[in-house]
Amino acid sequence: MSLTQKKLINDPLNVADELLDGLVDAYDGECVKVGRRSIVKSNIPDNKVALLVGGGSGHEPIYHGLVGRNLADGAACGDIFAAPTPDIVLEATQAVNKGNGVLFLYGNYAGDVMNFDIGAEDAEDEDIDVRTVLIWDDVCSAPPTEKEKRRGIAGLVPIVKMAGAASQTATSLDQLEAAAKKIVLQTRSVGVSMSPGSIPATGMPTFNIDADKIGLGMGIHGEPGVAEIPMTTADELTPMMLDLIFKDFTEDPEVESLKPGDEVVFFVNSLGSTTMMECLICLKKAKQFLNERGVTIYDTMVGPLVTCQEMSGISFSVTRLDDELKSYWNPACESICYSKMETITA
Amino acid sequence: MSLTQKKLINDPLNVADELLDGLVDAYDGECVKVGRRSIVKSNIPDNKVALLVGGGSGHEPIYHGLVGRNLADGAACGDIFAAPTPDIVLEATQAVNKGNGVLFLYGNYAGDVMNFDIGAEDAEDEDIDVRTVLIWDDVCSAPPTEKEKRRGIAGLVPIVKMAGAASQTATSLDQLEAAAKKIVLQTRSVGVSMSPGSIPATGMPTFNIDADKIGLGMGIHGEPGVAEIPMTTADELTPMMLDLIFKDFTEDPEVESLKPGDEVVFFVNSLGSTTMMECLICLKKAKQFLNERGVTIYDTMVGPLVTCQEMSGISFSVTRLDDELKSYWNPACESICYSKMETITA
Amino acid sequence: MAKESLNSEETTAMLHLVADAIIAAEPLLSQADRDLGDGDHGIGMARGMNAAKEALAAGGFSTVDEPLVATGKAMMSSMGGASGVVFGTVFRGGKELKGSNLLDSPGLAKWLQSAADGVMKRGGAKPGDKTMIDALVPAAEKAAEVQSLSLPEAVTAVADAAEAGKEASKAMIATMGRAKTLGEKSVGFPDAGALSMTIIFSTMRDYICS
Amino acid sequence: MAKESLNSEETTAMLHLVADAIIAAEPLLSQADRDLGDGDHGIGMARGMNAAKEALAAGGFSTVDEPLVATGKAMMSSMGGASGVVFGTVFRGGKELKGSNLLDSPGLAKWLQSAADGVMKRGGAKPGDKTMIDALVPAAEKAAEVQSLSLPEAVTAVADAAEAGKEASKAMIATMGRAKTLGEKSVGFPDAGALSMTIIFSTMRDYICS
Ligand SMILES: Nc1ncnc2c1ncn2[C@@H]1O[C@H](COP(=O)(O)OP(=O)(O)O)[C@@H](O)[C@H]1O
Ligand SMILES: Nc1ncnc2c1ncn2[C@@H]1O[C@H](COP(=O)(O)OP(=O)(O)O)[C@@H](O)[C@H]1O
Ligand SMILES: [Mg+2]
Ligand SMILES: [Mg+2]
Ligand SMILES: [Mg+2]
Ligand SMILES: [Mg+2]
Repeated sequence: MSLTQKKLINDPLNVADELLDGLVDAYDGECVKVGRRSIVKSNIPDNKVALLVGGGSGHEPIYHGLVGRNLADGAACGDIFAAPTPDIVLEATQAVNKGNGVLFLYGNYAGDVMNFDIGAEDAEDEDIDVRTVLIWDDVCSAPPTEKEKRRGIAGLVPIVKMAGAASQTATSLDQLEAAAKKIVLQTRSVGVSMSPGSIPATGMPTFNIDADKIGLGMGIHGEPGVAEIPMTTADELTPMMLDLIFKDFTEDPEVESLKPGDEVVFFVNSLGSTTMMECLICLKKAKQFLNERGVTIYDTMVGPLVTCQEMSGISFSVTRLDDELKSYWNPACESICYSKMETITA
Repeated sequence: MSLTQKKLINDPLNVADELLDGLVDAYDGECVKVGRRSIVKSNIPDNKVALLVGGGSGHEPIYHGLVGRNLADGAACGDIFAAPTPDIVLEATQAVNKGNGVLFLYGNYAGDVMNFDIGAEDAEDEDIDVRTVLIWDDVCSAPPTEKEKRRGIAGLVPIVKMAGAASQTATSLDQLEAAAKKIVLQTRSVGVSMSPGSIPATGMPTFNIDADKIGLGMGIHGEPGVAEIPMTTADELTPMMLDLIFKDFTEDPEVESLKPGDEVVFFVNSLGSTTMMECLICLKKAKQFLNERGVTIYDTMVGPLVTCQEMSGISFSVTRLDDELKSYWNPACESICYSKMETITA
Repeated sequence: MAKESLNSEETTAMLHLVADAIIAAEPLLSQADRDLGDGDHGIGMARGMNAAKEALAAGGFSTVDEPLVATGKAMMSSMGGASGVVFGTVFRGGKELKGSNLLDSPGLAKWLQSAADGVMKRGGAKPGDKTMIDALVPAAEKAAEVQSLSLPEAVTAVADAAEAGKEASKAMIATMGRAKTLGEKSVGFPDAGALSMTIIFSTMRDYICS
Repeated sequence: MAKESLNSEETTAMLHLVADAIIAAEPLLSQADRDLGDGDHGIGMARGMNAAKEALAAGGFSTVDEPLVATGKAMMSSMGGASGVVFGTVFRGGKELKGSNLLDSPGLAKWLQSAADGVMKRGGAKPGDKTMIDALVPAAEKAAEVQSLSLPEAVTAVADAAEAGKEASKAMIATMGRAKTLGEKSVGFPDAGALSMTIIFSTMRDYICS
């Protein structure tokens, strides 16, 4: 293995634009490119309450890969690891708006918030109704009392999946906003990383970590987490990570503790070069951990859906379901990032 | 970045068994583990003509991740990069057989052929009807006149997708065998690799390649291909790879050339650590190449579905569709490896 | 020969130099962001400054606010990320000088006050959060303090204040932006955006004083 | 003290040593497979030989074919991959000696002929394809040729023939198995399976001649 990842790209400064073109191609007409760097569904029904996602590029298949059937209506895409500009946000907003308003649903990062907020102000100047729900599932990024400081990580995939389903039937922006807030509130994640990805434009790793260490709680750009711990096994690490999620449900006054009988969607995400093999080995231990606590997995997601280039690491995300959230989980969906058939209910 | 990939595993000699357990968990009851190391759907209808896939582990999410709704009925799983033993094949065959026979559909590797053949002989001793269709989509592994020497690579995903759909309606093993052969005949792939994956048990890379080289035509275990070429851009490499696929359709007397008006399923596969970003950038160029030749992409698949641990590299697979093959492509399917909703046809 | 004030042409020339300096510092800025954040700050700033140079080259400015605002708009609409808004807001703060034919010490103070207020309002960060605010706010305060001095004297004091602020940021614990949770591990490194601020001010100083 | 023939207990003891030798050679065999194939040959052989040792330890063998066949079955049902079948078939070739109380030179020849035929029939490879057949077939042919010699003499000749065959495989172009398309680049490296064959025969020789 060579020290620097060999990447199949063209102009390293142009990767975000080229990958977006490729993504539009991958949708075979279902989506189109709009403005500078947005991707939008071609056939959003009139009066649909629209769902807009977005964020920096370089984490493919999110965020822009989450546009699709029963998913997001559009995505505003930034350059590699950079929030989209206000202009891009505005262009995407104009394109997805069908007269009933637009919900912005994206990860809580300073850059994203500032750019989306300006985009929202510009859209409101054009009489487009905009609401924002931030995704802040990373429990390692701040205590539950300071959710406004938390980052959005892999939990955004089940969140957008469910919000996408909710948006199909929502009759008002209020209703979709409330649904999205509820989904976000029930979704918590913990990530770890063993090695960095590299930025295409510089070829440089996004961070450094010792060869014998794991970054516990590390974010998807390598933002340091709660501790650097010695490299360990899947069976040792998995309970440590899940303990942090359980602890957060317990300590957060806004939600109930995870308790026997709870049903969850459980997501094992790879940050890039961590193999599906490893994800599945961790899943085995995680399922055992949840079983022991009486928590049932209603559905499982597994794969490299929220990545940071060739970074290695995994994250677990838990979304606790009630009947309403199940009704958002069950429907089929299709996108480049995540697809499923309708859940078979007994 | 460290030289050796840090892997989240437990006993390095036990990864295949553990990942299979995790995979069964991921299916949330839809599949069960059978015998030593097979995974089988829990509710195969009586008299269904069964579809069995399989092969070595370590390439997740294939092969065993292709068991699912409208996909394979079961998979016989070997250890890392090793075909399953005849016993495992037999156990899987017994479990998926519902009285109407079993089609074995797997990649053409010496080890797989020998083990599956013995398993088939053992199954026939128990009066289970078995047929075998080999997957040999890698056009770089032998000339079209020696297809029996060709390897099976990423093309197996669209092939199993379509064969899985065909198996839902097939009324005889003959019929499914004929459909699978037709799908295989129309599916051709070319792969490249920039850097190796490592074997969990040894931590060693599966092959070596210079830091400034790409292995053109390289197989999914790093089997050398047609040439080592200097590292290049996505836009340079993509046409080289597609030329090899077009050339193969032209030179193979068993199929027609790819010609204007043809419709294809196009699959850009990452071999592991190559990012979705890169896949999409290559897809952009590939679509342009196909457009210029009048070949239409009917549907696109993209992602790390056929991997070799953290190997970097990509492959392109083309399946030419006719109305029959479209009828196999269109239906929804769901598995850990690949899911889609029903294709919307105009 | 030191300049007592800048007309719109000189302001434009100065901003070209600022852009060049930031573009040249790309590896340095990226490294600083790698230490604390996601390593892309230099790339983003270079993208923004290249866009700014294009806007500046288009020219047609009659008053000093125009090249400043054009720079800010170009950054805001090309960069994205935290710094796109933040540095876009800094230069768009030049709109306080609307109609001014000359940029002098009081003008500098006005611009920087508006810049600091704008950034804090937009991003919610305060001094001490280890952001570019820790270079910008001391610079703005110093500019207010020294507005009766000559422009060369004032901008030198401003650049020094920013530099001192950037140095002080080393001891701070990062809480905003990508570096949010590095916490105590962020101590010892300067903030990348603060570093950008100092390059901007020192380039302005060099132009004005030369 | 060299052995003129082996009873079932001695055959079992010899196979234990063969298993140990293969297990010890794991890194060597994996490296050889890395040069030409997917790098797992040593791992697979070690897995098979560990299973074989368990089967051999279970014991209860009355004739010499039984430990051979038990070894073959254990490999076949534990290894998978090409070599699981191939080496499983080699040892299962011992069924030709069904009922024999002693393994002698003619018995060795019979076993190896059956092994070589079985492997070629199963896998379709021929001598010259750069597989373990290039060690096994010369060994089987030599065994037939020297079956009138004493067992120590015969097995020494067989081990030498296998070694020469393995060496000759270096010059061959790989066409089978994982290494299928390495083509001319495979020249210079010995086949991993052929290397395993030579370790098996040389360990047998050392046991029989000691
Ligand atoms: N809320 C904020 N207020 C002021 N400056 C900020 C804020 N958030 C981030 N910054 C500045 O932006 C810099 C990071 O910029 P950059 O790396 O380009 O963006 P990103 O954090 O999106 O990757 C930080 O070093 C900091 O100075
Ligand atoms: N058709 C065949 N006939 C005989 N031996 C074979 C055949 N195919 C492969 N082999 C042997 O198997 C060896 C590879 O074994 P191994 O690495 O364990 O399996 P795999 O190729 O499945 O990874 C080769 O070195 C070769 O000697
Ligand atoms: Mg960034
Ligand atoms: Mg193998
Ligand atoms: Mg940054
Ligand atoms: Mg091998």
